[in-house]
Amino acid sequence: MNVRINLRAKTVFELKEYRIVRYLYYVLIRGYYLALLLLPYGVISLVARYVLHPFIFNKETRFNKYIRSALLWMGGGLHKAADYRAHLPIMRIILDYLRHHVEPIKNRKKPLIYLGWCVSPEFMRAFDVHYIIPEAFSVTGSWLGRDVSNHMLEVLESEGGSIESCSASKFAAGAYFTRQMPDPDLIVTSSHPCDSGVSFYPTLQNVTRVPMYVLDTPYGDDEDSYRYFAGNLKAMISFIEKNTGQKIDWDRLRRSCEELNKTNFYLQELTAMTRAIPSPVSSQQLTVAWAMKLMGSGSPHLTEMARIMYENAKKRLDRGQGWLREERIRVIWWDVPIAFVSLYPWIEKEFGAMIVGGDLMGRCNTPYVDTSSEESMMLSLAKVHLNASMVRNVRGTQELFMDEFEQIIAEYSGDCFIFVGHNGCKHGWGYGRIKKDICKRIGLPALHMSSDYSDSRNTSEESLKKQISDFFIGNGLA
Amino acid sequence: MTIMEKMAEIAGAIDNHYLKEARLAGKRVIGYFCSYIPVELIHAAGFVPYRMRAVGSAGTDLADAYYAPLNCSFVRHCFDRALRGDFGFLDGVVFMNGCDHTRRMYDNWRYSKTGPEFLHMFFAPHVMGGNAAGAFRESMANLKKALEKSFGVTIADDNLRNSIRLYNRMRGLLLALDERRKMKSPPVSGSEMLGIVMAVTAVPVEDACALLEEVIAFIDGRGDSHSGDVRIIMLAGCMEEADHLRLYEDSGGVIVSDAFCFGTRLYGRALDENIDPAVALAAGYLGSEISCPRMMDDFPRRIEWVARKAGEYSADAVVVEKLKFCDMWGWEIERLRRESKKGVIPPVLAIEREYLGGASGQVRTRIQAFFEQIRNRQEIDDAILRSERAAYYVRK
Amino acid sequence: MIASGFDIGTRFVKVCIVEGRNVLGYSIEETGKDMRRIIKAAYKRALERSGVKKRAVERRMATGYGSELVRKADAVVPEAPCLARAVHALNPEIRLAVDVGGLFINVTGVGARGFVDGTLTNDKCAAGSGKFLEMVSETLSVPFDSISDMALRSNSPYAINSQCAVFAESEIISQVNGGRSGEDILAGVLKSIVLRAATLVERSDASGMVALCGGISKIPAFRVLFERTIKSDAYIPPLDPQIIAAYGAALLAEGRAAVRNKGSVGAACPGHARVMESR
Amino acid sequence: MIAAGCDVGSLTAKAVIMDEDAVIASKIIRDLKTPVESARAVMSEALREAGLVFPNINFCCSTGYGRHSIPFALMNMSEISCHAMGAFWADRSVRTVIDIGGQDCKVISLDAGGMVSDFIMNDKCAAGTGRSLEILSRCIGVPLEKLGAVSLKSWRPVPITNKCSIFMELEVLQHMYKGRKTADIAAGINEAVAKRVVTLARTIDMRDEVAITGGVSKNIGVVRNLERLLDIRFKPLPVDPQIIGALGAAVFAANELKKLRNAEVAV
Repeated sequence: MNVRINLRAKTVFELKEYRIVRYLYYVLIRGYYLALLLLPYGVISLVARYVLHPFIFNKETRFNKYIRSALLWMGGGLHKAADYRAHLPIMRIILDYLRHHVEPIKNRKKPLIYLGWCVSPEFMRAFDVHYIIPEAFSVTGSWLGRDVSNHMLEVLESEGGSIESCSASKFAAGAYFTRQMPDPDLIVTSSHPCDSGVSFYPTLQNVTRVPMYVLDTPYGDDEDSYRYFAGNLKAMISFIEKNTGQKIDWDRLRRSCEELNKTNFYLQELTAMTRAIPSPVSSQQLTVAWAMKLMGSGSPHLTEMARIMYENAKKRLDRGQGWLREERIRVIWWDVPIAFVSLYPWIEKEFGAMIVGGDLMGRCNTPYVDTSSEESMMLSLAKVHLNASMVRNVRGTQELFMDEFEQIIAEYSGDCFIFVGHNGCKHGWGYGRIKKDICKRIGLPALHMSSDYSDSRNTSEESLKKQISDFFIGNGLA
Repeated sequence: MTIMEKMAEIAGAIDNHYLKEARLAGKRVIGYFCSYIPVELIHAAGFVPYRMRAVGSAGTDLADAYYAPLNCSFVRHCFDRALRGDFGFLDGVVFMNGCDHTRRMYDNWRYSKTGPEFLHMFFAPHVMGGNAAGAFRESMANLKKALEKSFGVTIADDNLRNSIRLYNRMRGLLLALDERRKMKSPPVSGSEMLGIVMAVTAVPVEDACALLEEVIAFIDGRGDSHSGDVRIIMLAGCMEEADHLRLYEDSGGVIVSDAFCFGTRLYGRALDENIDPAVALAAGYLGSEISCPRMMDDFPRRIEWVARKAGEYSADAVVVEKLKFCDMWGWEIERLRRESKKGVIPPVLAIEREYLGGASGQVRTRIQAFFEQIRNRQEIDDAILRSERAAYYVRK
Repeated sequence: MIASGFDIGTRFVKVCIVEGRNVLGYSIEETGKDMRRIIKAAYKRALERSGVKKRAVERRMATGYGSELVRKADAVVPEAPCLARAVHALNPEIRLAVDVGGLFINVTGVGARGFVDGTLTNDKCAAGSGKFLEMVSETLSVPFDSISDMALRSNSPYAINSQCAVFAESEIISQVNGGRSGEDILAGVLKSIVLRAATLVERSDASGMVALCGGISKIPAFRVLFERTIKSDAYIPPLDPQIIAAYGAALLAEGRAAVRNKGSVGAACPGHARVMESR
Repeated sequence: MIAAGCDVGSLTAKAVIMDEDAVIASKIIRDLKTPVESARAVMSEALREAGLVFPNINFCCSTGYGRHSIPFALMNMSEISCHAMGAFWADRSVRTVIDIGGQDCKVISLDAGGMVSDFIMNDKCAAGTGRSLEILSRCIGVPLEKLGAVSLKSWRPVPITNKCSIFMELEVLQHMYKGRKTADIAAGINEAVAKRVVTLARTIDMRDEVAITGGVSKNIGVVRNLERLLDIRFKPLPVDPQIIGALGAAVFAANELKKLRNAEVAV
């Protein structure tokens, strides 16, 4: 009889350990120094914008898949020449974030915490620990090419994970099972925004066998709920202190909260400026800002990035200039499919369409953090958490979501509304009727697509593009 | 009509004559949705708590205008019944933030302007430890306040104590019934048990106790009802279809224990009657015998429960039933499989289907193949046992 | 002016030639391997039937899933404006057109002047598509023409549970093996399609009559079931319901002014909106 | 002693007749109206081939969709057990069976006695089955039997990413409209179907030797893709892959006969 052989080890599916992180990190470092070197000449921005842009964004091909990530970090076509300066802090943020992966891989000195999606990392800064946001892999990983994300999802599905969950969780689980991230010492997560996170983190805990703390999210939106959540945050602090032996540095927390306040000011202004017609802010910038906030909330580089973006947009606004030469369609877009990187440039170029409002960065209404005392800081951080994008929309009653939606429609003068129903987002599907009724009442043309966040096996890019162009043309917008 | 048929009849319909009588007597009926809602509170207000169900639903056409096919079919069936006006006899509905689908049901229900005036969202934490008990007590206070305000009643602590006692009695009777499933050929089958639990959650608790006593007397009188060679523990959420369970029983399975919402999750553990009722309720409901997969920090205890039950009820296998598009059970299955591979719990079969989906040939095949696999394992175990014994005899 | 419309769907190629609002001739061909040749053949047949020379056709417009394949088209448009235009031309009272085709169910709101007033498409699910009906009728070896009669004979349509078309098919096979009649099953499949279409209609909240078009609506049983489900009569176009989109494309081509650039989809449409407004 | 196995599937009915440990007849017919009719017909044809009549059968085991309703079968086993046993009987070294049939796809792991120790079956979706291959092959106008051979000519298979077989068809249509070569699309189809199977197969601990059964095993394109993706070599089986199920049923019947005889001897 043959010996028991596990064939898994031999499959071509196998991705090398830590491949994604290492690749991103080292490419990024090179890109960063190159950018530092060439920035004064504005050379790369020109090269990136005019020469390489067509190769990078128009299509997902075998050729540009490999070079895109590298060039993306150099700001390939993402920004105009002036905004290009904002790319240095962006790279710093991502480098700082990726260091949390790379350093524990090399030599672990500090404890490593897995941080749930939507638990903002200020506390981790105050604790001086490494943190990894597993779900952020769906953002970083998808920059490496769509086949990477498909690969991760397939790995997870063949491990027996839940197929219907949000692909961010699925991606994260796939990344864990292919060993793209080092094992943690602790898991801190929350019961928001949705079932995917609620059900996925116990699995992570089950496989890693480390202590887990869950921030329970209240349903209501009143002072009691905030107080309850602040209490949970406090319990989280003592949990981390107990399990890592590290003490919280309140001063550092205060500093990063102040930094957060500054960032929020710029970001709020930035998102508010998209109300102008034509909009001086690009939808890509907003998405990038959202992703950066996910990774580097409370970092001075984030403020720097937001400030540069804000100042440039302000200049454009004062001149009455838009981001696009001719802005023809203003789109309000809910649930952007993040892995389809080439979708934004495509609609901008093809239709002159600007995304002006959305749930991720559309209306940045993050509350101000009151840093006057520890108590007030906790309470306002609880508010920040419960009002983060994605969390405020789905954790409570529909009014929280729909009122904001109506407000966005009223304030941002959109011409149409696009909603991507993510397979994993059961909330979005559950709201279906209410949302459609609002659009109907206001008379806004609406497109409801069935797609997935980062899963092109569900709906391909071509099909998304076809639906969008049919919608624009069919409604006489383009 | 035997008592079992009577129970099956009550379980198979939305309304029953016990409820009708209670309504005629002027009692209000309040529907509730989830296992974490403290029904004692509703009962103490003088109302009849009614566990919401979709049994016998005609379809989801009406609900599909609100929901998408990607939403849980149980929720859609339930909501469809509501839109059809089948729940017209309710004076109020208490919802819970159990999962994404049910959370949206509260919204859609309000939005569609169907059904009773009193619609309340009960917040139950997703964790057991930490501040959860306090939050649970707070939301109980909210529910109490809302009930008192809407219906002009007062809920006194004594009433609450009384309700806890009554419900404990019902739980005790159900537990006594459950105890009988440990026997080699259990006198009560899984599908019957489901029918019983569904019936007692649809009638006033006083009637439920009387019915249960009758059931126990009947069951003790009849001896074996069903035998099979594969003893299984079933885990599922909203399992309402006795027909579906019969599929397992017809293939030779005996459902010896379950973790359904209409099952152990309801009666698993009695509440403490001697302490402050609010504390007892919070402790009892949050720390229930077997929690729902929505409780994030409770998986170790759940797995321990399954392992313990497998020992106590000498189960050969675990079957997990999952409705499509349920994230909670989707990941729970993944974890259970992992534990099963490690040998912590017996082999796991996961079945995924739609609510009221019936049994397609596929499901049947899967069940049969799984049972064949288990039987084969039993044979091997027997053989090993025999050979070991043989060796033992030789040594002797 | 003579114009032609091409509708390249997932299952059939439809060509329609119009003069003014009158249909001169049309043709329907099944899709296959060499699409260009099939389109050419369909065009040729339509021309033959209408008795028009190729040169006489002044404008061509293409729509449908494979619309890009029509090389000679002056412009390419989505289905929705075509449907709206066609239905409006046939009966200006209609405010909603339901197109039940091979894979998709499109519901198009029709504005008072023939504009598109919102569109809805079925959620991704193949078990309620025409394709599925085709698969089932093949499994049961029932010719497409007799589906209707068989379905109407059923008293208790079988409710299909599976969402996946192929699984639904295996469910059906086990039902056939279990002795359920083909009538019940076909009626069940039709019912599942009808329900999907009806849900879309319900969502669109349109008032007044609903126009029914697309290949599936050729089946009388489908119409009957559909009318029963939406509890009102449906408007059945006097043309072959399958060619409505092609007819609409031809009308759009006919009504268009001098726009003659093919290719860029974006450029095609403001023109068409303007043209329709001026009518 | 004559043992018989009867497999009434969704499209075809198969029968195998065994005398002790040797196959003496096997037959495949297309399904008739009801499973009972098909079973009777296929069994009587197989009996004719063996030169026997119905009363000669000492024990018969049924399997397949129609297994519950066969009047002359004394027991029924699920397809999964039967496929496992059939493949194991054909080659004793087989420990994993990948069975890709018309409607479903299963990966079965066996123990040393040919019994199922673990299995997985597609339940979410039917992509990765014979039926999806059939739909897609019709879409590009290549007969199902030739799909494998055609695909071998391709150097650059087109990527087909969608998970659902019906929506895969849309993707295939798109490639056709773009004028991609038929061979490339065929190769893409085979690869896509194989990928779905691989995703399923990885859930099970696979052990050598691996055998592939079911109708799709005749498609060389899918088989090669599976071998490449799983990095294995399939063990060729000496019997027609389509009758494996019926063969397994016959083996079960024969085993049952042996048990009965032993019991008689003991008495």
